[in-house]
Order: sequence, then structure tokens, then C-alpha cells
Amino acid sequence: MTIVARFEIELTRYLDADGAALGELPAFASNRETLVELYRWMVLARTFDQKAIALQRTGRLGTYASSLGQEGVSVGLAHAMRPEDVLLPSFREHGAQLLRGVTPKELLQYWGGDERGSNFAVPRQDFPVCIPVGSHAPHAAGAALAFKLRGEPRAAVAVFGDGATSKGDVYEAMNVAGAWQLPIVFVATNNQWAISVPRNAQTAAATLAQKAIGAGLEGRQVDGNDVIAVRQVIGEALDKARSGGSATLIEALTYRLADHTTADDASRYRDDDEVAKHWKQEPVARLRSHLTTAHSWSKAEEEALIEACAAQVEQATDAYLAEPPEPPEAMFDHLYAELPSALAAQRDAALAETPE
Amino acid sequence: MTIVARFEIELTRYLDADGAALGELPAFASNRETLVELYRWMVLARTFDQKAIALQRTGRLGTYASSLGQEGVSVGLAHAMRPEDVLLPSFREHGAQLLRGVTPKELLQYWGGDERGSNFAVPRQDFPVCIPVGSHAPHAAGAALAFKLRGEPRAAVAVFGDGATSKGDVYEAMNVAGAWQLPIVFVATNNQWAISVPRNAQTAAATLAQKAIGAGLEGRQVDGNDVIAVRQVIGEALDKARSGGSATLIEALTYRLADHTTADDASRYRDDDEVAKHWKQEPVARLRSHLTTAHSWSKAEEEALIEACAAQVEQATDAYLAEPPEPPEAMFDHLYAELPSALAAQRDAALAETPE
Amino acid sequence: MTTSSESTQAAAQAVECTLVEGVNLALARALQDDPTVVILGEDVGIDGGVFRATQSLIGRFDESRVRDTPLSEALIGGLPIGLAAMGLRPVAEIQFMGFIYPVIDQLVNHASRMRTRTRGRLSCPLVIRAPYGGGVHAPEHHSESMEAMFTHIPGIRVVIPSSPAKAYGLLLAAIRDPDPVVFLEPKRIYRAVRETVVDDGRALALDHCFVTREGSDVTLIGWGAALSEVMDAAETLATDGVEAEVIDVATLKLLDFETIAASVEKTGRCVIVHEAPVSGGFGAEIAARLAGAGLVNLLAPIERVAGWDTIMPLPRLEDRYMPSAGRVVAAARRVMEYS
Amino acid sequence: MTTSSESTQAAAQAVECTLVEGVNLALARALQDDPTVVILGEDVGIDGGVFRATQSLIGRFDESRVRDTPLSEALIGGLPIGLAAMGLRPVAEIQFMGFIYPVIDQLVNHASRMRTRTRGRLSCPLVIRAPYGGGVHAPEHHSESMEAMFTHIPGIRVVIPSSPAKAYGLLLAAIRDPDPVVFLEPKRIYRAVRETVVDDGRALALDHCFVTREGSDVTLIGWGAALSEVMDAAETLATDGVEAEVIDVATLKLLDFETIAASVEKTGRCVIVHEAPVSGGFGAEIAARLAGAGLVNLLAPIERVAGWDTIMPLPRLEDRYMPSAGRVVAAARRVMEYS
Ligand SMILES: Cc1ncc(C[n+]2csc(CCOP(=O)(O)OP(=O)(O)O)c2C)c(N)n1
Ligand SMILES: Cc1ncc(C[n+]2csc(CCOP(=O)(O)OP(=O)(O)O)c2C)c(N)n1
Ligand SMILES: [Mg+2]
Ligand SMILES: [Mg+2]
Repeated sequence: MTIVARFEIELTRYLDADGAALGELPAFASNRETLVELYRWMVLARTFDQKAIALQRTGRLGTYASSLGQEGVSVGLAHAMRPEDVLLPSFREHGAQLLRGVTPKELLQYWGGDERGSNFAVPRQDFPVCIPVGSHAPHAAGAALAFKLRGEPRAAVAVFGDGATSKGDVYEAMNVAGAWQLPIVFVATNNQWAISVPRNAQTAAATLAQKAIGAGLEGRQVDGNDVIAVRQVIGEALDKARSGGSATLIEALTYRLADHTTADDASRYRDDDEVAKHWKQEPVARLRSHLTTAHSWSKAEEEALIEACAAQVEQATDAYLAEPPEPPEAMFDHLYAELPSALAAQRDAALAETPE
Repeated sequence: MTIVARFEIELTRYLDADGAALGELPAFASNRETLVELYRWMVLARTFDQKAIALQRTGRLGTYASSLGQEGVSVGLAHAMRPEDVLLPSFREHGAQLLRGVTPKELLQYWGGDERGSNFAVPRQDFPVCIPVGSHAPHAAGAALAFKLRGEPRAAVAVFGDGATSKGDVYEAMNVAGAWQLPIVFVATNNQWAISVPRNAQTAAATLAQKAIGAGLEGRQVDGNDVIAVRQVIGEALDKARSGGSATLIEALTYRLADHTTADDASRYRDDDEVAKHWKQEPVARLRSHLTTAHSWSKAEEEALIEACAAQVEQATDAYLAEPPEPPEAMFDHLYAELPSALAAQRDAALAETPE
Repeated sequence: MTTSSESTQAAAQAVECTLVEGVNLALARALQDDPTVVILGEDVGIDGGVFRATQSLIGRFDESRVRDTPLSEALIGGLPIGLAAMGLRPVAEIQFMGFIYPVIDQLVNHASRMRTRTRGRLSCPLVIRAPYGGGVHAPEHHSESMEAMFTHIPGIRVVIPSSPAKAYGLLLAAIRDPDPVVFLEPKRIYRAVRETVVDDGRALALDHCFVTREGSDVTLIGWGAALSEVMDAAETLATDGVEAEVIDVATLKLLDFETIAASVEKTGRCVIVHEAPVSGGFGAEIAARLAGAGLVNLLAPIERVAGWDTIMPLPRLEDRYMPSAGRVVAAARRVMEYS
Repeated sequence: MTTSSESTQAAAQAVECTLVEGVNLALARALQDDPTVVILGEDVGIDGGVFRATQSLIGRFDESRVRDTPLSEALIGGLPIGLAAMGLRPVAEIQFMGFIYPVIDQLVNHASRMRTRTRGRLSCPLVIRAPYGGGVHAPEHHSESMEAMFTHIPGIRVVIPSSPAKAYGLLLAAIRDPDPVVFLEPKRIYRAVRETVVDDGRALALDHCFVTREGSDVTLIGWGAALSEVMDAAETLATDGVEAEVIDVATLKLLDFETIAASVEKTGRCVIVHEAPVSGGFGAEIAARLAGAGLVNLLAPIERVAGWDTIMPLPRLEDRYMPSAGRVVAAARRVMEYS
């Protein structure tokens, strides 16, 4: 009997639930402007979220997946990225997408059922939202391989949920990332639920971070409601990735405060008590407390920020609602690089039809 | 920074490469008869292997996957099983299949291209050989769940290679085995190669056993060329499984001394030196040495055993070669429980055709 | 057409129910009557399934028999094979057809052929259920109709109900069938109509097409949700004096071609309707059989009205993709006027 | 029919080669001419592929461009999407078609629609290669023909060569195509014949059927390895005075139906041949198109000669599964005699 390998999983947290520093903060966190920036994106994400739900409730948006309570992960990870890195988001990373430059109008278009919403004007190489859970993890491996082959110091960041960590394709992608030392950061946003299936029914693994071990990657846990910790840990993983040091899996511990989507009713399967408990940990209030205490964030600043975010989202909503749908030929025009002659007749037939 | 989880991987070995005990042996290994039994099955497996290759070379068998050098794993694991356990073999576990009661004739039929070879007369519930690598791992989860639901003290044993540990379905099966505490032993026969891809190109994980960690299972390494160690470690895992203690992944370290299959030429991608080195570790000679030294295994016994195995395989070969092919209606007769009327005409057409 | 009930329990109860409730009734009946039945899938337990197909099962039956799986579709395809080979009757749910593709590997390579490859020693009496199809303005990947990928797999059956009673009777038949069945549920009509379902444990026959409207002028063929457009089209045509015969294929594999051929031989004209992309859709198989059958009375080309060969659009263009009753009527008129 | 060469390097060289060597030549040419081409798959590196399709590439090109992957087919389906979206041209090998099923998820849900869903912002110029088909007495799961699962997927192309020169020219076209292509190689004829291939970097046109024999009595349609039975059948029929026109479909999706329709309109008779199970095979799509085309000169039912709707048997019964030239001849005679 010999021990042939040993592993450990580390958790990083800087702020307690009330926003008090637990010890020394990373350097960037002494900069008020940086923290306000992080805070602003979280508030924008939350504002967007509320608006999207309201639009859905009134029949002006499709099924929507709220990111309420998870803004710390989403904003923290995107803030650590460089523009030339590439984001591969799940369907709940609105905060990250916004920070990367996807406009609120584009997001509304996507969730409103219009493909133009994924034709981002700004992060031209970011991937569209991935609905089939975890199936974008292999794309991250491909994107990262492209960067590596071209010698570009860029990284791919793939974000998925706790449920996604049960998927074989996610494992396969992590495994090749290790084998080929690919510049990737895998972020498992552990919000404790996959629709009605709780984290502990998903896997017997004590942490999700340890799913890295079998792939030969480093795995770390971070308090996902502490945006400073997320920013720091993802930043370290990105630096490692960009400098040839392979991929990392980061489990970000957070909580889905909302229903799974607007089509879900979470009260069917979880207690209000549990939700109430997690409201005390949530990332926006936590950073606000910290800003207030440590950086004298004022009520006036708070109000101005909230107003600015609301106005931005309102404007995007108006633009979204004003946009007429694409013509039906769009179905054909983007199917292949050129419309094949074999499909010309179908396109004509589709155009000839008058909707009922 | 807090450490939230720690893991270690243990390697078990009792005999050194020359068959000398490295310390105290498990109790069963003091029984000469048991050791001779293990030895006999390994010799039979190797004898069968040589015959199968000879038949393939002379056009009387299809492509065949040799188990040369891996008999310790195959025989050791099957020896630890009870008849009512269920084996889910890869395509290289002839030793395990023979020990379980699959006849050499059935094996030849299967590899000779006759489905009757998988209609085992004896281990009626054992699964047929699995060719799509790793795809039988989820079946093991299903079989184990069946045992658990019925309260039967049985276990499923799924065997696959180092290459298979890169497959997502294998991971998904291990993960559910942990989540549901299923009575399974997963055996990863690490023979260092997946056709031309070496173990280290398959994954950056330091051991394959650690692939258990992300699934919340125990993972162990065993010297697969030490059949005593294999027998012991699999036995422990089976006991645990049958008594409700969940699944285990066991990485058995061994070496594929032969080409990948009769269709392969391993000299294209690996050095003779490496192969020669591994011949010094192989399991049959190792146990023979141990038997000779510790249990006065005699030359006469050895010769008798070799002759008996050869005779058994020869007889099976004759029976295999004498068997006429099934009639073409077999294609239809076993497709559904009853031949659907929709297919009756096709069956008639198939029968009407005279082969060219 | 019914097969004799295997049900031993509980007096027959007539319930007004929707299609998804019909599915739920059949699942409950199967769990009740057959201790080997096990339900599994994502969110099938306490949540009762995202469409409520498994609602309340976990309260009524032992929770070991109604199991939430991890989020692992390859597993949901493979695990039931092990269960079935060991004598149980698993009914696995894939939450939406858009996530069913990892199951194909297990269906083609294992479930469909366990019986063949072991010459009957082991078999796979399993059911894979999945909601499918468009028209409900669902998110991306939630609206496709890919039944034709399954109808090409030898050794399995593919069944699609078009009404609450058919959902009940065909699902019971699928669960009792000794071989693998892919059971696709048209979610657009999950709650579209209510109909009386007698919960008496009677299965409907598989491998059988239903004639849901008789007529002598043209045969309209469809399945699943598209059958409602087909029936609407038949009503419209009737106002013009064209009497359409309507066939609900119900079991796509194994196809009851006799019923179809007899109808088309009678009417001489045929329009096949499905939501899936036209190229390589299951309509092609029906048309090809008709084209090969040497019908003496075929009076017009066989038309297919189907989805375009495009990606299923997101909701804002979805209506321009779905085959409408208007398109069916237009096609029927074309074949009526053909000469 | 060729498209103009994009090749800038190396003078054209005429080589006598087999189909698999044609594949190898095209891969080498693509690696040479286009620095964005990357080859990946299991054993494609030092081993040169289990059929030697990638032989010697790793010696001639940087090994970062010819990559052995881990044994992970879902990954081999998904990773090229990331490469392609970031501007590379991946050519991924699936070792045998029997292991291609995990790729379907990625093809349907991502590769085929990356362009559509991003309205052209990102695209997927990738090729998935796989040997397929029976007749070589291979182990279980190594002999199936499931091309019809792919021809139903909108947004991709499916290409199958039937000769060394077509393998070379069509594979180059597939690699240069800006959209995803599934390229299926009929392994039964990997080494069946040699033909002169001019390694000049000229691609053949996709979406184009080849008329490989002219005739006026009956149209025989096939692709891949089955084309050799079709050509044999045509020769046999010729000895009876029946002149068959033979069409090699080559690109199944997108289908060049004009060439097929023109031929059948001319001959009035048609037999479609493929190894895949008949039900839902790609032959159904061709037959359905013909049945819907309103040809004025159709003189007989459209026959399909194909694999049975059974599991592909292990080698000892394999010959009883494969559609033989004899079956093609018999079908052609039936349609000739039909009245
Ligand atoms: C492959 C796949 N299976 C099932 C679904 C349906 N589904 C959508 S979200 C979800 C749960 C996802 O859980 P998790 O990964 O934890 O992400 P979260 O929703 O919590 O952000 C499921 C099952 C899907 N979208 N994709
Ligand atoms: C899913 C799948 N992919 C590819 C193959 C082709 N193939 C057969 S064996 C093999 C290598 C298997 O390696 P390993 O798992 O280490 O088992 P070993 O052959 O060494 O026993 C490959 C790639 C296959 N059979 N199944
Ligand atoms: Mg979650
Ligand atoms: Mg191996």
C-alpha cells in the first residue's frame, strides 16, 4: 500500500456576508473606482433582470432565465477578462455578457426570439448563449486551441452551472484541456440547483471543484457572492492560462434566488426558508456594504447609479420593442454562406405564403 | 484561503516482478489451490489468445483483440466475482469471460462473426462484449440500480481501458454511481495504450484512479500484473458494493504486450524496448515464479496444465469450425420479440435471394 | 382497436383530460400495475417534470421508482439499457427533444440490438419519452422535430400520439412492448384539447395507423401536433366539396403501410404533412413506399407539406416555419387539380 | 466539373492511387495550401489513422496541426466548432461511423446553426470525416451505413465519394466549403481500385450528381461503395440490351435533384440503391422527390434496393444483408417489365 497521489481543494473568500474584509484584500480592491465599476455592472445586471421578467410577464419576451443572486460570479469573471479573450456563456450570464459589451437591446432580442440578438456588435468573437447544458465546453477547447496554435495570448472562459458538471461533454472538454494544456478557465456557477435537482443529488463529490482532478487540472472554490474573490481567482486563472499554464476549473459558490426561469415555480421543490437564508449572502448588498463602510459610498451615489441603470435598460427596451421582426427570408439567408440553388424554391415558397 | 477537501490515491501490490512477496499476503493467497486456479485461468486465457490469433492469421476468425499481458487483471477480477454478479466486459476481457463460464467456443463464434457467440449458455445475465469504447458503463449503472431496487446483494463489474476513461459516458456513469450509491466496480485496465495513443496523451491526470474523485467515488490503483493484488482489491470493492457502500473505480496497471488487434501493427508507434521491458513484469510468469518458489509448483504440473489448456482450446476450435452459419432468417427472428408483419415481406425477400 | 388489458387493479375511471394528463395517467397506471416499471429523468420527481407529465407520481409511488437523474443525457440513454436487460421496465424522460441526441448512440449501438446480438438472451423493453415540436414560442433548441433520426434505426419503434386517449393507450402499449420504444410527445397540443380517457389500463395497438376522418377524394397523412392542421385543412376542403380522408400515423416505426396504401389507392391523391424539415423527414419514407407500391389509381404527384430545410427559427419567425393548414389546403387543391 | 483551384503550391502531379490515398492526398494538399487547416482525431498522428488516411502527415507538417485526440467522440464533435468559429479549418476524423453518434448533438445543436443563430457573425467551416459501410467482415458496430441521420440535418452538407479522384476532389471542396460538411468514406472500396488522380489542388463541385454511365432505359442511382454493384448491374443489364443510366449522387445533401429528375424523365424508370436500411434511408428522399415531381414519363414504380430493416449482421451473415448486384438487376428487370 503506497500513496501515489494527493490533492486538495482550496476556497477563496475576502469579504464576509456583511461586506467586511476577512483579511488583506487583493491590490485591485483598494481602488474605489474599480469596486464601483464592479458594483455598477452588478446593479445593471439586476436591473436588466427585473425588466426582462416584467417584459416576459406581460407577453413581450420569451421564457427568461434570471441571474438574480448570481451577479457576483458573472460580473467578477467578465471583469477579469480582456477584450480579446472569448466568453462562452450559459443562459444565465447576462452580467458577464453586458460587461463584455453585449447591449441590453441585443440580450432582449435574443430572449425575445430574434436571432439578431446573438449578432453582437461588440464582442464579435464571443459565443452566443448556450442552451443545451454544457455543450459549449468543447467549443471552449476548440477556441483555446485556436489561440494556442496561433500563439495568441488569449483565453477562453466557459461558464456553466452545477448541473452541467454532470455532463460527459463537459468532462471530455476539461480532460483535453489538461492533456493539451489549453488556455481555458472553466467556471462552474454552483447556484445549488439544476431546476428542481439540488446540488447534492447531482453528484456525491464533496466539491464541484474536485471534478478538475480527474482531468488533470487545478480546481478551486471561490465564494461567488464575493465579487472581489471572483475577480481575483478568475484573474489568476486567466493569467495562468494566457501564459501557457493550462486550464483551471473554478467552482463559484452562489445561489439562484429566483425561479429557474419564468416558466418555473421553484416553490414546488424548495423552501422559502432556504431562499431567505441565501438572501443574506447575496453579492450586490455585500459589495454595497463594503463600499459604504470602506469607501464611503453615499446614498446619492447609490440613487444616481440606480437611476442611470434603469434609464439604460428602459432605453434598450424601447429600442427592442420598436424593432420589427426580420423578414422570413432570414431563415434562408443565413443558413449557408450562400443560398444553395437547391433551396431557392423553398425560399420562394416561404415568401409566397401569407401568414394566417 | 481554506482547504475544503483532501484526497489521496493508494496503490496495492503484493508480489514483485519476480513473484516474491513484498510483505504479508492476503489470506486467500496462502491457499495453493486458489493460486493454482488463478494460474490455470490465466494460462487458459493466454492459450486461447494464441489460438485465436492463429485462426485469424489463417482466415478463420475475424479481427481479434489480444489480451496478452493483461490476464492478471481479467482473471483476478472475475475470480473475485460471484456467479450472480454481472460482468460488463470490454473487448479484451477473454480471461474474465472464460472464468465466468463463457465457453471458448462461444468466444470464437463471437470473434468469428456469429451472434450466437454472445448467447452465453452459462453467465446468462452477463453482458456481451462492448465494442464502442466505454459505452457499457451506463449499462452497469442500470444493472446495479436493478439489483439495488430489488434488494439483491449483487454487483455489476464494468471493465474498460485507459482510453475509455476519456469518455464522457464513462464519467456520467461513475457520477451517477456515486450519487445513487450503486453497487458497481469500475475497472480501468490501464494497459498504457489506446491503439497508438499513449496513456499520457489521453489525460494529464497523474493516475486514472483519481478520475473517481470528481464522481465522489473511491479510486484505487492496483498492480494489474499481480493477480493476487487484483483479486484482493476487487474483492474488497465488491464486498463494499454488495453491502450498500457504493461504487469504486480501480485502475489496474498493466501492459498490452500484443498489437492492439490483429488489424494493428504496434511497431508503427512504439519501441520494441518498451515492450521488452514490460515482458519482465507480466502476470503469468510472475505467478508461476511465486507458485514455484512458495508452493513448489512442479515442472510436471506445469506441463500437464499447458497440455490441458491446449486440449480444451483445440476442442473448442474444432466445434467452432464445424458449426454451420445461421440461416439468414436469424437477422429477422431476433430483431423484435415477434416478427412484425411489417417486416414479413423483407424476410421473405431475404430468404428468396440466393447468395452470389 | 385495443389489445386486451394487462391491468389487474382499480376499476376503470373516465377522466376528462389533456394529452399531458393522458401521459401522466398512463405512467401512474403502469407503475401501479407493474412493479418492474421505473420512471427516470431530469426533474421527473418532486417537480413532476417541466411539463408535469410525471406530476404527483412521487407521492403515490415509492420514490425509488420515480427518480431524478443527474443532468446527463448520455446516461439517461444508457442506464435504462442496464435496467431493462436485468428485467425492469424503465421509462426515461428526455426533457426536450433538443437534448435527446446523446441518446442516439445508446439506441443505435445497444438498445436496438441487445436482443439481436445476444440472440434473445437479453432484451431492452425500455421507453424513451420526450416532448417535441414547435409552435409554442419556446427558447432556442426547444422546438425541433427530429423523429426521422429515430425512424431509421432498426430494432426500435417510434410512436407519436395526437390526442389524450392515444397518449394514454399508446404509452401503455409502449411500456408493455418487449422492445425499445421512442415515444415523442407533441408539446404544442399537450394542453390543446380535453377528451374523455377511460383509465382502464387498456393499451392501444402499436404498428397501427388510425383513420381519423373518412373521405374519398384525397388522403391527408400526418402525426402528432400537425394532425390538427391536417384536420382543419380537411374541414376547409369539405366546404369546397372535397372529402379528405385523414390518417394519423401514430406508430411511425413500424409503419402500418397497408392502411395508408389502401386509402391512397382509394382516393388516388395524397398529401403528407409534418413539422420536421422536409428533406429526409419521415414523410419521405411514406412517399417512397407509395411511389414503390405500384398503385394503379395514383392520380397526382405525392405532395409533402413540411418544415423548410432550415434551422427552426426563434419565436419571432417561428410561424413562418410551421406548416400551416393553409399550406395543407393549397397542396390538397394542387393534387385535386392535377391532371 | 471542377471549380478553379485555390492551390498556390507545387506543380500538379499525377498519381495512381486508391480512394484512401486520394483522401490522404487531399488532406496533405489542404495542409500545404491553407495554414488554417488542422487535422484531428483518434490515431490520426503517428499511426496515420487506422486506415492510413492520415499517413505521413505528421512527418510532413507541424505536429501541432495533426493531432491525436483523447478517446472522446463528443469532444471530436464539439472542439472543431470552437476552432472553426475562431477562424481555423478543422478536419476531424471519427474512426468508424459506429462511433459518430455523439457527434450528432454537436452537429444539430451547434455546427449546423452557428451561422444562422449569430446571423453570420460566427460560422463553422469544419469537416467531419468517417469511414462507413459494410462488406469488409469487420467487427460489430463497424459496418453500418447511417448517412440518412445526417442528410436530415439542415445547415450541413453530406458528401460521399465513390472513387479515388472523387475522394480527392470532393474532400478538397468540403474543406474549402464555408459551412459544415460530413464526409463519409466507403471503406469497402478504400483500396478496391486505383485511378489516376492529378494532385493539382482542384476541387470538384459539391451539390452535384455525377452521371457515370449514360443510358436511356432505366436510371440506377447510388453512392459510395454501392456504386460498384450498380455499375456491375448496369453491365449485366447491357448484355440483355437494357441500357442503364447510372447516377452517383456524391453530394447527398444538398441534393442535385435536377440531374436525377432529368435522367428519370428521360428513362421513365428508376432504381435507387444503398446499403443503409431501406426505411428512412436517403433513397426515400430521392424517391419522394421523384414521386412529388410530377414527371410525365414515369413508367414504373420507383424501386429501392437497400439493406434490410435489420441490425447489420456480424460477418457470417453479412453477405445476406448487403444489397447485391443481383438484387439491383432483378429490380431493374421488374421496372423494365412493369406495365
Ligand atoms: C443538455 C440539456 N439537458 C437539459 C436541459 C434542460 N435544462 C435547462 S437548464 C437545466 C438545469 C441546469 O442546471 P445548472 O447547470 O445548474 O444551471 P442553472 O440553471 O442552475 O444556471 C436543465 C435541466 C438543457 N437545457 N440541456
Ligand atoms: C467509442 C469508440 N471510439 C473509437 C473506437 C475505436 N477503438 C477501438 S479500441 C480503441 C482504443 C481503446 O483503448 P483503451 O480504452 O485503452 O482499451 P484497450 O484497447 O487498450 O484495451 C479505439 C480508439 C471504439 N471502438 N469506440
Ligand atoms: Mg445550477
Ligand atoms: Mg488501453
